[in-house]
Amino acid sequence: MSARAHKLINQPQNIVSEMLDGFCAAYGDIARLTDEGLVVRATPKAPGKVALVIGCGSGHEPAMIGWIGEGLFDVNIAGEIFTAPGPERILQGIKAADRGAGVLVCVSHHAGDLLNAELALELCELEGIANVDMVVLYDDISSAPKGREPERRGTAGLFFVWKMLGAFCEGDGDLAAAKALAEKVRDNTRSLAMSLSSCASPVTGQVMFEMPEDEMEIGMGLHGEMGMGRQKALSAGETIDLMLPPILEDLPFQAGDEVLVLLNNSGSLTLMELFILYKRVAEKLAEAGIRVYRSWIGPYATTQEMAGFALSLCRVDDELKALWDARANGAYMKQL
Amino acid sequence: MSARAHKLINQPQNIVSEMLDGFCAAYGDIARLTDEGLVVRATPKAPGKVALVIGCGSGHEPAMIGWIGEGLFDVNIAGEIFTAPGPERILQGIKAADRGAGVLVCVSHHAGDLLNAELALELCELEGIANVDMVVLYDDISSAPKGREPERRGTAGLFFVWKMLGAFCEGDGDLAAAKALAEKVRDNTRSLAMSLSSCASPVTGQVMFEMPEDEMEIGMGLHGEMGMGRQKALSAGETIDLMLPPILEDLPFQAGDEVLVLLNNSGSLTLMELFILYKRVAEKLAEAGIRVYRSWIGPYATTQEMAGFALSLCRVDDELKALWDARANGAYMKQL
Amino acid sequence: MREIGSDNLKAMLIAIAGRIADSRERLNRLDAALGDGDHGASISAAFEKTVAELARLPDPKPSEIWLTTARCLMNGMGGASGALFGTLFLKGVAPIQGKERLVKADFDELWAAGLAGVKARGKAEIGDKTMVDALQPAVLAFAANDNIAAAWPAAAEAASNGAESTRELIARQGRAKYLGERGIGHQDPGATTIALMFEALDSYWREMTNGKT
Amino acid sequence: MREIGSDNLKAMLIAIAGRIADSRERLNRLDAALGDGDHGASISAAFEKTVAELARLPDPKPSEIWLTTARCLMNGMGGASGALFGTLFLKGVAPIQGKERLVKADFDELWAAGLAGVKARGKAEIGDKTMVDALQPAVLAFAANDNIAAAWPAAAEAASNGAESTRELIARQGRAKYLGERGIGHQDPGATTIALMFEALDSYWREMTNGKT
Ligand SMILES: Nc1ncnc2c1ncn2[C@@H]1O[C@H](COP(=O)(O)OP(=O)(O)O)[C@@H](O)[C@H]1O
Ligand SMILES: Nc1ncnc2c1ncn2[C@@H]1O[C@H](COP(=O)(O)OP(=O)(O)O)[C@@H](O)[C@H]1O
Ligand SMILES: [Mg+2]
Ligand SMILES: [Mg+2]
Ligand SMILES: [Mg+2]
Ligand SMILES: [Mg+2]
Repeated sequence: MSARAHKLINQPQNIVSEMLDGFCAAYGDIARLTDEGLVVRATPKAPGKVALVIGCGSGHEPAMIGWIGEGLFDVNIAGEIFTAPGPERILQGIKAADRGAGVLVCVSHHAGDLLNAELALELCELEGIANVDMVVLYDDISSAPKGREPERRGTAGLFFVWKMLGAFCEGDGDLAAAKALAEKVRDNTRSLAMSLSSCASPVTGQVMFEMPEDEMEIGMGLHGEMGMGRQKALSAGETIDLMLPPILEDLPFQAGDEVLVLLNNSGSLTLMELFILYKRVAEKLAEAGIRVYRSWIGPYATTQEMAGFALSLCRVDDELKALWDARANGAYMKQL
Repeated sequence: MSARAHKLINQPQNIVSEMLDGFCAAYGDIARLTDEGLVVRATPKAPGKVALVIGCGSGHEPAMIGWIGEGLFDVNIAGEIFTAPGPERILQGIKAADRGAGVLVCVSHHAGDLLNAELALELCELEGIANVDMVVLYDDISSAPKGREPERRGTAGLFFVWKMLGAFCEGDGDLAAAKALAEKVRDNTRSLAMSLSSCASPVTGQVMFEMPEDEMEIGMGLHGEMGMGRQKALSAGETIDLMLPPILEDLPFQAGDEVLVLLNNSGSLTLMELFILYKRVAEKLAEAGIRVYRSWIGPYATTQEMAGFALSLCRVDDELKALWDARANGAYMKQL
Repeated sequence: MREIGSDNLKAMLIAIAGRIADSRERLNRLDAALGDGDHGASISAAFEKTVAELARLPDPKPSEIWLTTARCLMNGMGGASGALFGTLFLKGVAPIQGKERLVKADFDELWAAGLAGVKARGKAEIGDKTMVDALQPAVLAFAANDNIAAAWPAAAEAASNGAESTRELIARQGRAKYLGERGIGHQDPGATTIALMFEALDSYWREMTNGKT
Repeated sequence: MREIGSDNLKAMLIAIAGRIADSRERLNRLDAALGDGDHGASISAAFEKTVAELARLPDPKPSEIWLTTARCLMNGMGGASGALFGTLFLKGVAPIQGKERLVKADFDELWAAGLAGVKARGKAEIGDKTMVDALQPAVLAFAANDNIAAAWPAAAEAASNGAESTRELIARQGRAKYLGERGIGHQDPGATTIALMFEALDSYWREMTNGKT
């Protein structure tokens, strides 16, 4: 059980604002906090390029503040803990991001994120702000069966969309092309998560759900959403052997495919464990004739101190590989 | 209590080798595993430059495998969990690193690291390998009083040495100059750690020490070494107000100084907490008239899933600032 | 009283805000059982904000009062519930646009539009263990009574029964759906808030008309 | 028996390895109380490796046997204890360099050099709750007996008493020092290993000489 009631915070009601202050103070060369509480690039991208905006609940750091920067997002609107920001704040974000070539609002598919983005787009219409669109993104195979992909949740695998869409929007593509690219990456991405522990809410100090010490759950969401059910905790190899096949079957990923791999740390897994898990992933992919182009292992979208991980694969072609390798300079996502 | 007995591993006796396999499989463009089990750069540095070697116990990932790469280390010799590698393996590392301009063996001051490095240098002498030297590094103000600095332990603050020494050794300085630079950074660096929880040994599954849920300990070492004593767990602001003054007094850091700041995550602290802690650090440094040049916040040297952090400051001049900003490309330390 | 002006409308929202504030901890506890434990804190803060914003409007039209409430809920709460409670008011703005005073028929329309908006946005139906379980019966009961004085208590009772009915349901929307059967036995916080809102409106109406007679 | 050849020396190390292997779990438990719980696992693995390496040497000199042991301990164990147990043997190599057979005086020198090496490298003195608390009395007791047959049991007894004495000490070296007073009541694993080594040597010597007479 890794849930930890005592968090190093001050007043619970100030968590998000203090966190944004601290983040922007530490990484002032990359990100800046506006008077409206938006996290924007320290140096805005050149005019005439499509801007990328994302609103999302806090508590998943470094997502998404760590993804503001060159080759990544333009503006992040941080909501309260696990709570999407309201539509007017998203509208502020859209206005702050606009570089004259349209704004794409990215939505990691969860009810709050979607509903507020929809409302924000309605506000744009009311205010006559044109050339704004949104793209709804999802990757978690445990949250709805194959054939009903648009009902799935957005989880760690959107990592691939953020990176490649960010690189794309440093180029000259227009808004429609950016949206199409995001959908292309999304439609080639599949993820599945697991967890060994719960975590505590930093606001209330309460454990989010109970989790026996010798069990694990496959398919848990980014906020502790129930997955496919509990079972006895397994070894690293057994866990991958359980999780990888359904991911491969879902797309399906096939012999000859080239993929990017992400092992996302939900919080308190050790890197040692993630490397050991990765070894098995690499072996199994090699057996299946699937080539790994590049991999990333670390905490990119966390759920507080939850001990778990998500495994995400993204099938790539030459276009996506080039976007993957393009320069990026967010505080927590760097590509030289 | 964040200690977690069930780790996602396979056989405990294979942890380190599986971890190295997985790491090098994931980051093959940056690091390579030799037949001898050394982690070396995928592309060695140019001949005629001083090479940097470090041996250390495993279990602190991403330290030090994540620091192999351009602008950083040449070779890492990973020992068993929390156990320095033996002298013959260090000797292998020295031989593998050598690019004809000498090799500097870096020692983070702990008994095992020091004794084995000493033995390795004795082996070098026996084999007639010249132009090898070692530098002993320490930063933890809690492990010995002012005036007895060489008795102090090496902890997360050596981050600053690794980065700047790595950059220095991409240049044309010789071995003596590299050692002097390492000592310069060391002598301008001070750290203090704290922890809210214990962690479990991945080998035995046993909790390393007991820690009541509502207490914290200031001055805990990288392996859970006892610090200055337990006390009631405090808020973020109170914790910084307790930890920063002794760090500032120790060097001392003074008004007008320019510093780098590291907040190192011991394992399962959330980034949210670290940003909130950082906000207070930044405010207090501003009050003291100390200018922050750059900051880094994240898990760089961990102690499994321990919930704690280290605060490290390094006073910099123009030489060090330039080295800090120099390009680096380790899997877990990137500077564009 | 047949017609309701802006002052009454404002007072109605103040009554709601007061009732919700008094129930803050209860709503948090309900949400702790089914969700993330913040419902009481976030909705009471949003209504407090609403009251403060309304106090700042010099001479608001009914539609402005409803719009201000919508904005304070949407933007103050955030999340799905902010969007949904906001929508409940936002969709009521159009039917009363331009009006100085509201009659029973205006309320019928305003609630109907709000309910339709919430259902369209949240995709929840009766039985899904959400605010809709309290809101839909309340709106129907309100509309079923031609007499506005009878409509408020009928709505309040229907909302309260609806909220209580959620106790035995398995959630199909909102965070509680991830609890599955483990959510049985707990009353939905959003539905409870709807019940509290209609109870507050009923009390307000009763006091006001008592005062008037 | 006055002179000891390579076969005896090898057999002595095999005896040590066997005794340590049998005590693996006990040493782990002692180290779990004072350190990281790996002492039994790591030293038994290193002695197992030593035995395997010695088996591979076709016709080793005594100094080669001692050097092989040193290397297997240093490199197989790692950590401070690997360096220290390795040093105990490494420093014994020089005094017996070139010799085919060892006499009592050679052992005196070899142990004295080992002890001095361990103390110089580890900076531990008697009373610091380390292997030195068993090693130093053992080496002194061994040297104090001119008769080699009496020297082994004397050394074994001294080592054993020394190891037991660590129980009441507060550690000033090694991981146990971070436990401070909490370490009182636990016997030091490294000292225990030294005691086991000398007990194994004593037993071996007794069996061998019994067999001979
Ligand atoms: N799709 C939906 N349709 C209708 N009501 C919903 C929906 N999702 C959530 N709710 C309501 O929102 C309430 C939770 O509100 P709150 O705790 O403020 O939001 P959150 O779950 O984002 O923390 C639930 O009790 C439920 O009544
Ligand atoms: N500086 C030292 N001098 C002498 N012996 C030491 C010293 N440090 C540690 N030891 C010995 O090493 C033993 C611990 O061995 P082991 O558990 O194998 O190493 P580690 O502590 O690295 O896990 C201690 O019981 C002690 O006898
Ligand atoms: Mg919430
Ligand atoms: Mg050890
Ligand atoms: Mg809630
Ligand atoms: Mg040990």
